[in-house]
Parts: sequence; structure tokens; C-alpha cells
Amino acid sequence: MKKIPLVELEPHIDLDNRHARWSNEAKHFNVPTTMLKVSMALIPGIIVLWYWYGNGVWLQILNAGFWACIGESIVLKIRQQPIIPALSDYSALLAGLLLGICLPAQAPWWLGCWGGLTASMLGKQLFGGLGQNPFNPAMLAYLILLLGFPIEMTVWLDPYSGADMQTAATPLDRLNTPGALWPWVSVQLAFLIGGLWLIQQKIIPYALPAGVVIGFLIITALVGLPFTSVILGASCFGAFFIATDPVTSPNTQAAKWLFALGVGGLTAYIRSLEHFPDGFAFAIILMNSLAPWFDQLFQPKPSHFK
Amino acid sequence: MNHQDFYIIFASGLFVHNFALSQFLGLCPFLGISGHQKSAAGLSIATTFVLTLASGVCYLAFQYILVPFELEYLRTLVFILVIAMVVQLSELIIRAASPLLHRLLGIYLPLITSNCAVLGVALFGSQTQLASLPQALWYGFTAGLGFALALMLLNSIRIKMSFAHIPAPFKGAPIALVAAGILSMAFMGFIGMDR
Amino acid sequence: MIGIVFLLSLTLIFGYILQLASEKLKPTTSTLVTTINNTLPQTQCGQCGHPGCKPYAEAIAAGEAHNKCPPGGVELITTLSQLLNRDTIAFDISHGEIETEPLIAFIREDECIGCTKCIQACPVDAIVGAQTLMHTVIIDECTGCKLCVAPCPVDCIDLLVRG
Amino acid sequence: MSAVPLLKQLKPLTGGVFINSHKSVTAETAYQFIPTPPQLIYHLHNKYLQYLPKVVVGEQIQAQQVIATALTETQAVSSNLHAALSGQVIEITQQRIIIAVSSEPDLSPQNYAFDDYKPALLDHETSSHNLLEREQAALQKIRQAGIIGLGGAGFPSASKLNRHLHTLVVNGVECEPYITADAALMVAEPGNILLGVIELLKIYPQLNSIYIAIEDNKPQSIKAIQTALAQLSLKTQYAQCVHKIQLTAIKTVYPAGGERQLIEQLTGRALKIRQPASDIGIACLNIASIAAIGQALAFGRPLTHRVVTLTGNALTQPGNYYLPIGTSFGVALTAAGLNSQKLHQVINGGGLMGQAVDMNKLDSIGVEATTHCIIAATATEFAKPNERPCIQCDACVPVCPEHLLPQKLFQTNDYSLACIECRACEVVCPSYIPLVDYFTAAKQQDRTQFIKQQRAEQAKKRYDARKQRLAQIARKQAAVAVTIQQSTAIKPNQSKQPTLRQLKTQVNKSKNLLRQAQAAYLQLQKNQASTAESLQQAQHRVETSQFKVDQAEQALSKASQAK
Repeated sequence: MKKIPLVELEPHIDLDNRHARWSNEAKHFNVPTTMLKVSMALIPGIIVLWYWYGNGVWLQILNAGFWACIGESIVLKIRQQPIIPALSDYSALLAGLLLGICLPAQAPWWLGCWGGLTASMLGKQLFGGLGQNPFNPAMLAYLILLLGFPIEMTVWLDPYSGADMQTAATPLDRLNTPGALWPWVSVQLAFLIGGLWLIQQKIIPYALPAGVVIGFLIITALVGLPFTSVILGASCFGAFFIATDPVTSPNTQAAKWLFALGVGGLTAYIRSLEHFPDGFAFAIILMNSLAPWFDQLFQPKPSHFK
Repeated sequence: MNHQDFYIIFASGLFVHNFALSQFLGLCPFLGISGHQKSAAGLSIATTFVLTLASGVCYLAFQYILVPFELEYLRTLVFILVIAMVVQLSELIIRAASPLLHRLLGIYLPLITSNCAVLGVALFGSQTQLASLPQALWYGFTAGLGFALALMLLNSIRIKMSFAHIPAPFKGAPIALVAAGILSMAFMGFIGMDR
Repeated sequence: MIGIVFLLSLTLIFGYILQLASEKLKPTTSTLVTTINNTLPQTQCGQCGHPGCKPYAEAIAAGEAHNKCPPGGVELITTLSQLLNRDTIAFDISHGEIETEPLIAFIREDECIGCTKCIQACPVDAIVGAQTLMHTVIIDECTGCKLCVAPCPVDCIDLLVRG
Repeated sequence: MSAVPLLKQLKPLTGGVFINSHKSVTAETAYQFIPTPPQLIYHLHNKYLQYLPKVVVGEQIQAQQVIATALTETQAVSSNLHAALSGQVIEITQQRIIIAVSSEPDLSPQNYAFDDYKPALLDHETSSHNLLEREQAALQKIRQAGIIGLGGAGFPSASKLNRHLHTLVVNGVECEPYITADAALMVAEPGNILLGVIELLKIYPQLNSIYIAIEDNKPQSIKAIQTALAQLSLKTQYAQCVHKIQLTAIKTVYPAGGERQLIEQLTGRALKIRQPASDIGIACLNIASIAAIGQALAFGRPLTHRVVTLTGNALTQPGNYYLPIGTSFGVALTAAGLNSQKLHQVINGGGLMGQAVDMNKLDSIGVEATTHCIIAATATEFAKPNERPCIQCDACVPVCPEHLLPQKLFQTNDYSLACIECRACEVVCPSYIPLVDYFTAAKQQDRTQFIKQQRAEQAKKRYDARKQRLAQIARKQAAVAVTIQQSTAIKPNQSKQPTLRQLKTQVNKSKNLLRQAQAAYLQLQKNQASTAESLQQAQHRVETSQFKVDQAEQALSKASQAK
């Protein structure tokens, strides 16, 4: 029998003279601090990127973050919901940050603006706001931009000569020129450090990044990609910051492993097709759509009044 | 009939030219039934059965009767007839096998006759030079599998969306369309798979 | 010419195949009526226009509207429309308003003359009593179907909300 | 004195959360007393029992007198309510009894030292028969003393005990923040607790292992129990019982003190959902209940007082107080130095599972046997941050002791009967969602649905039975109608054309009968010894047969005329 959701059925539970609430020192961990900690973990990666690609990186990140918050407040205004508490949990800002990192440093400003707006409006608010969006907002916006504006998205300056690189890879993409290996190795290591700190802080589960990396390695071995592609692609950034988004990843432990292995495997497979610079965005969106089904498979059945 | 053709048909049927998500055929049952999980599974089985059988029979009718007698212009009429028969047959089988599923599917079962994916498979089958009957059957089967995969993906998203407080104008079919659009964007990643 | 002949033969063959199939694959008796009957509240009150819950279940299975059951109320309409894959329609007010809390019949004992009319009317035998002797309602058994109120000559039965 | 070994728990607790226990202020301090309260308020309804008053308004009652009893369906006493102090009953309503106190309390508890304790019944020569009898008597005494779960649940302790017990768990684990009542009891009266254990051993000699579980952050309680056990083991006649007792230290994790969780940690056996522990032969009793059982069985003293923790920042002298049951919250808190300006909220119970109490009803709510802690909280102590949507962060999944998925239950607005409502998931929820309130609301919603469905099934059964009965009656009446119709149908054709031969045979038969009756009569007349009645009877028989002959002839003549 389909249960009528409680929220619509009866007025919200009267919080005032209900039972005592726990004392709040146990609260070292709430939504705003989580988002802030994830943003802090991004900083090492951003600094390394900034070192290689100049301060265009900062511009992109701030631009995308700003527009993401604008998009969020527009939708909240339309839905007559309070804007300040929703913005103060920094989730929209974080989505903008993640998107900003994936944009090439020299990309025009409206690319970041368009990406930020789609991330917050289409990616998050349209599906119901914080915690209810099936797809990762940053990756959705990146996918829309990649398919909509392929040229602007794949123009990266050569880290050494500053010359125009037609098919250069963003951190999410793959660099054809073999010579430019070292910049990406340093970028991945920086994101790796940030990611491990997050795991130590218990903000993200270990199962997801581990699964992504393992899935990635297995399929690259199977498909026969050169080992260097492991370093070039989005592996560390995607594994630690995108795949571990709590809202869009599954809840049960087994489902997390399956989800992560799927993401890693699909990324490697799509990358082997060599049609798109990198397959991480596609893999994430596909596996996000499978996450609720995985949860249903591994969820213990609660016992009811028979 | 080497091993390569079968892989190409499989890759294109399931991922690259997926009927629901790349070629946008058969969208009305795709959106209508993806809300309920059991009936979605039932419909995908029924559609796969219908697609395989229809593709095979249409191939036979086309290659061995219409072509020798130059009656290609009758192609669409014959295909519709074949599909109608196969759908009616599958409805009888489902009604006998499990009345519950029959009632759950309701209108969507006879709707398969008018499902453009089924007619699409028959027509594409006759255009592309399918070498043999097993290939035609395989083509129909993979098309059915592709439809089932897309249905399962959208159904899984709708599980999560059924709890969300989606803005009122987007509740129901519109948000399902948005999700299907995003899914088809993700399916574009598989381009080049059938090279 | 050949086309016409071919189409005719095709239709004949398919018609024969379908005829053969429909004979062999007879559908089993529908268990739908029992499932609907189990969801109905079984008060046998007859406010839906049918003498009991089972006849109303058969009528629903046959296609009648499923929004005529006041004791069932809105939840019954949602569960039935889910079960039968129909869209949820509003409650049909012509059959009485929706009963939000369960009711119980209560006999005012000083006015009861022991005519046993209400005993015959009660569909679930929830009233205890005999000719010219005192009648009382068994609280656990009474479903609140209001059928006993009408036949009582001295009108000594009133409906209270279940405590 | 050899130190009694302190054992480790068998299994660590699955799930559970480490939280600040807020017990530093009142931890392990011996309990204090308060001046006698002017009034005692006894509530007649609690979770498991409904008491019926036994006294009348205006009646003078003595201390420890029974003022209300709760009866089971079979009218047996399931628990009594005793007056803590003597006084006069001034008000009795549906919910409570109020007594104006007139006497000083004289029951200052002492720690029992087992000096003059008569161990006669400890040896096992008593046959099983009177062992059974003694057990029933003891359980009856426990019920009459009104001992219910003092750990907060209030489940009647007697119904947890049965003959198949093989393990007894003495639950001294107070995992909920703020509560230190049991710790105070352990520090002050370890002897009474052991007295309770030994009394239970007397009626259940087959108990082979007794666990006393105490949290490892309460060193003084552990030391107190250890010394009491050491003294007890010196007395030879108890040595055999003492070695059965295993004192175990449990890691301080919330909710380690739950009955199901504690049994799993000590014995490794997991209970099924909603399965009472007595099903698998284990009884888990709170420390205070065990002490009360000891007092009831050894000295026949009913449950009239209990230790309650009064804490919270709004109290100037927080601590553990030995209160007579029935003292009102207002009196108790003022005795502990309530600063009413700072008071923002009063909570009956611990920091997590406590219930907020209506502020202006403080003087009309009395301490029950189940109240073990009252918190007078200031505004900042229990902040109520605003609730945010769930971000699926799964922090609540590893914390749930019953392996449930709280965020999935919350998302699908579902509930599970396995949920023990310990609120551990709420502690760690970053979005401050009152998860357990949603679960209990959904549970209540489904419960009413379930009851409605059960009532529908019951109505269906009775309706079908009635229809069957009416059908049967109708069939029977139809059958009777048919037979009547048949028989009436036969009678008319018989009178129309009865065969003459039948009538003639009837006349001859009646004549033969007449002849026989006359012969019998004559014979009786000849035989002198025949009594008068037999003569009369014979004559009577002659007359009846004569009458029958005339009737038959009449019918014959009528028939022959009609012919």
C-alpha cells in the first residue's frame, strides 16, 4: 500500500513542546561545516592548477560559484522559500566550485555563468533542492557545457609554452601530447592529498574513491589503454570529490562499492572510445541514475505490523 | 555471419542507437510506465518478446515475399499487420500467464502495436541489409534490451524523484522528461562504440 | 494483384493463429474480486448502493466507480486506484460524507422495548438480546454501519465515536 | 580479601555513538534526602498498567498501605501502588490520587550487611514441588510489592521471571546522558543489590550465570560492588553463589544499556524483533528493581521510595535524591535549589529519551516508579536548531544498533518495528532531523491502519457466519415447509377415497384389542389377590379399546356412505 508522505498528510511535527533534544556539543558535524571542509580539501588541487595555468583558474572558480548561488536564489525566490538558510549551507557554492575547477582557465566568462546557473537551477533545485537531486549538479552542468560548447571547453593553454592547445585536456580530460605528463601528475597528487584528508575527517566514505580507482584500473587493463591515461584523466579529482557526493551516491555499503566500480569502469571504457576527451562526466550521470536501484537491491526490509 | 556483425548490432541496439534514448522512439510507454517498477519490468519483457518476433517475421516477409515480387511499397502495411498479430499473441500469453501483470500493464500492452519503436525496428531492419534471419532476430532482441535498459534507468531515477518535493508544474511527466533528456545526454558518451 | 492475394492470405493465417492461441490460453478465474473485497472495510453498511461489501467488490471489478464507500474514505480510493491502475477520483458525496472516526451504535437501555428488529438488521450480529428482553451492543464487534438505527421503532439507538 | 575479577564483555556493541555524558556534576555521589513533601501525587496510568483506586476520599492511610491495584484480565493482582508516607487522601480522579502527608518518613534505608541473614533455604535439598510453590509465593510477593521496571520502561518485573531462566542480567549500564540514579544506588547500597540477587537465586537455583553489567566510566560503583562481593564470598555458605556472579565492565557507548543490546554484548545471543528476553531463558532487570525485589522478598517492604537524579544547569544543588514516590516535580526541584529565572524547560527522563514536561503543571505531576531523572534545563542546554533536508550522508547508518537504514526509513516515510527509538541517529544527523518522531508518527499511522484492517476481517468473518446461519435456517424452514406440504397433501386424498379394506382391518384390530382387554379384566376379577388399582387399570383399558372400536366403526360407516 503506497504510504502517503507524512509531510503532505499532517502539519509539520510540532517541535516546541516535543521531547528534549540532544545537547549540541556532540554536533561536530553538520551540513555547512561538511561543505566548508570539502571546499578546504579542494584548495591544494586549486593551488597546483593555479600554478600551471595562471590565475584564470581562480576566475573560473569564483565565477561559477557566484552564478551558482545566483541561480539558487532565483529559484528559491520563485518558490517563495527563505533564501538565506538555503544559501548558508554552501551546497550551491560547492557545486559551483567543483564545476569551476573543470572549466579551462581561458574559457570565456559566460561559460562559467551558464554552467553555474544550470548546476544550481537544473541540477539541484528543479529536482527538489538539497538532498533530492538524482544527478550530481556539477557534473550535469559540465556535461551540458561539454556537449553544448565543445570548442570553448577543450581549449587549454599549453602549460609550458602558453600556445593554444586545440585538444588539450582539462583535469577531467586527457592530454594527447605525451610531453605534458608532469603537470597532471602534480594535479592528481594535490587532489589525492585533499581527498585523503576528507576520508580522515570522516566526511566521505572510503568505499567510493577506492571503488572508482579499482574499477578504473581493471577496465584500463582489460581494454588495453596505455597506463599513462590513468594519471591524465580525472581519476583522483573525480574519485574523491565528485563520486563521493553523499546526495547522489547510494546509501548501503554494498551499493556504494557497486556504484564506484561502475563509475571507474565506465570512465575507462568511454575514454577508450576516444570520441570524447574524458568519460568521467558520462559515467557519473549514468551511475547516478542507477544508484536508487542499487539501494533498493541491498536495502534490508523493515518489519511492519503484519 | 561473423562474430563482428553481432557485436556491432548489439552495441548499436543497446547503447549507441538506443531506441528510447538516442532515437527517441517509443517514448509514450517509456514515460508512462516507468513510474511503477513491476509493470515496467513486465512491459519491457513484453516489448522485447514482441520486437524479436516481429523483427524476425517482418524480415522473412520482406526478403522472401515482398522483394521477389517487387512489392516493397506494401512494406509498411505488412509490417503493421505482423506487429498487430504478435502483440495480440503476447497479450493472450500474458493474460493466461499472470492476470496481475496483465491488469497492471493495462492499456500499455495493446499500445505496443502503436509503439513507434516496434515499427521502427521492422522498417530499419528492412533498410539495413540484414544478412540472415538470426541477425534480424538478434537486431530485434537487442533493440528490446535497449528499451528495457532505458526503462530501468528512468524507473530507478523515478524511485528517488517520488520522494522529492519537485516544484508543482514539474511534478509527474515533465520531470520524467527532463530526467530522460539528461539520460540521453549521458548515452551520447557511447558514440563510437560500434566502430 | 499478387499483393492483394498475399495480404489476404496473410490475414487468414494470422486470424487462424490467434484463434488457436485464444482457445489454448484460457485465462484463470479472476482473483481480483477477492483482493478488492479484502481492501474494503467490510462494514456491510450498504451506503454504496450495494447490499454488502462483496457485491460492491464485484461491481468495482466489473468497472463501477470505486469512490462510493464512506467508511473507506480517501485512503480506500487511493489504494483501490493504485490496485486497479485507475486515476484517483474524488469521493462521491451522494453516498454520504466520509467517516473520519469510527462510530459505534449505543442503545439507550431505558427506552428499548426488546423488539429484536435491530438484531435482524445488524449484518455482523453485534447486538445481543431476545424478544422482550434487554438489547445491548457488543462494542468490539460493532462496525458503525448505522443499519440498526432505521428499523428501531422507539429510535433508542444513537451513534457515538469509538473511545 | 581476594579482589573479585572484573570481566570484559563478550561482544562489542554493533552501532552506537559516543556522546558527552553530562554526568560529571552528579556522578557517583551518594544520594541525599529532601524535607518531607506536603503532598504525594500518584498517577494511575502508565505504559503497561492501569491502577484502580482502593481507598476513598478523606480516608486516613498508613505508610506502605496499598492505595491502588492493577489487575490482569483474570482479576489476579498484577501490581500494587503503595503510599510512601501516612496521611489523608484528599482527591481521587480518573488519573491520579493525591494524599496530604501528615507523618515524618522513618524509612531511612541502610545497606544490608548479611550478618544475621538466615541462609537455610540456600541448600538445594528442598524437592522440586515446594520449590515451585515457593517460586509462586515469591512472585506473588513481588507483584504485591508493586515492583515494576525502575529503569524507565515500567514493565512488571514478576512477568520477566519464569522457571526456564538460566541467565540473569543485572543492568547497571546507564548509557543515557544526565542519568546517574543507578550509580548512586550502587555506591550507597551494594549490599541490597546482592541481597536481591541472592533472593532470586533462592527461588531459581537453576540460574547458572549472573552478569552484573556496569559502564567502565563508573570506577567507584565497580569498586563498591567488588568489595561487597568480596565480603559476601568470605561467608562460606554464599561462596557457591558468589562464584556464579560475573561482574563485567561494559564500554561506555550509547545505547549500550538497552536490554537487547546488553544481552547481545554479554551472551552474544541476538534477540529476534520484539522477542521478550524470557523466551530464550534470560531475564534482564535494572539494578534498582533487583534491590527493590531483595527488600520485598527478604523483609516484605513494598516499593515506596526510589533514587532520582535532579540535574540541569538551572539547579543550584544538582545531585541524586532518595525521593518518596509521589513527590511532585515542583517540590523535588525546589528542594534541589531551582533557579526559576534560568529555567527554560523541564525534561522527565534522560538527555535523549526524556519527554518535555508542561512547565505550568510542575506541581501536579508526581514522581513515578519509572522516573529516574529530572532535568531542569536552561535555554542554551538543549538548543533546537532548525531542521534541514536530508543530504543522504549516511552518518546514521553505522550508528543504528538495530542495523536499520534511518535515512531510507525517513525518505520513504516508513518505520520499522525493530527500531528501539534510542535516538542515536538523531544525535549524529547533520541536518538536525527529528528522525524518531517521524518513525513513531508513521508507526502510529500504520497501527491504526492495521487495527482497522483487523476489525474489517473480524466483521467479514461474523458477516459470513451470519449469512451462512440465515441460509441454513432458510433451508431448514424450506425443508419443513416441504414436509408439511407433503403431509397435508397426503391427508386430503386419504379422506376422499380411503380404501374400505383399510377401514375394515382397523375395525377388526380394535375389536381384537377390546376382546383381549375384557379377558384380562375377567381374569383379574377371578384372581382374588389382584389389587384394586390393577382392576381399575384393566377396566380403563377395556373402555379405551371400546372407544377405539366405536370410532373405527363410525369412520367405516361414514366412508361406506360417501362411496
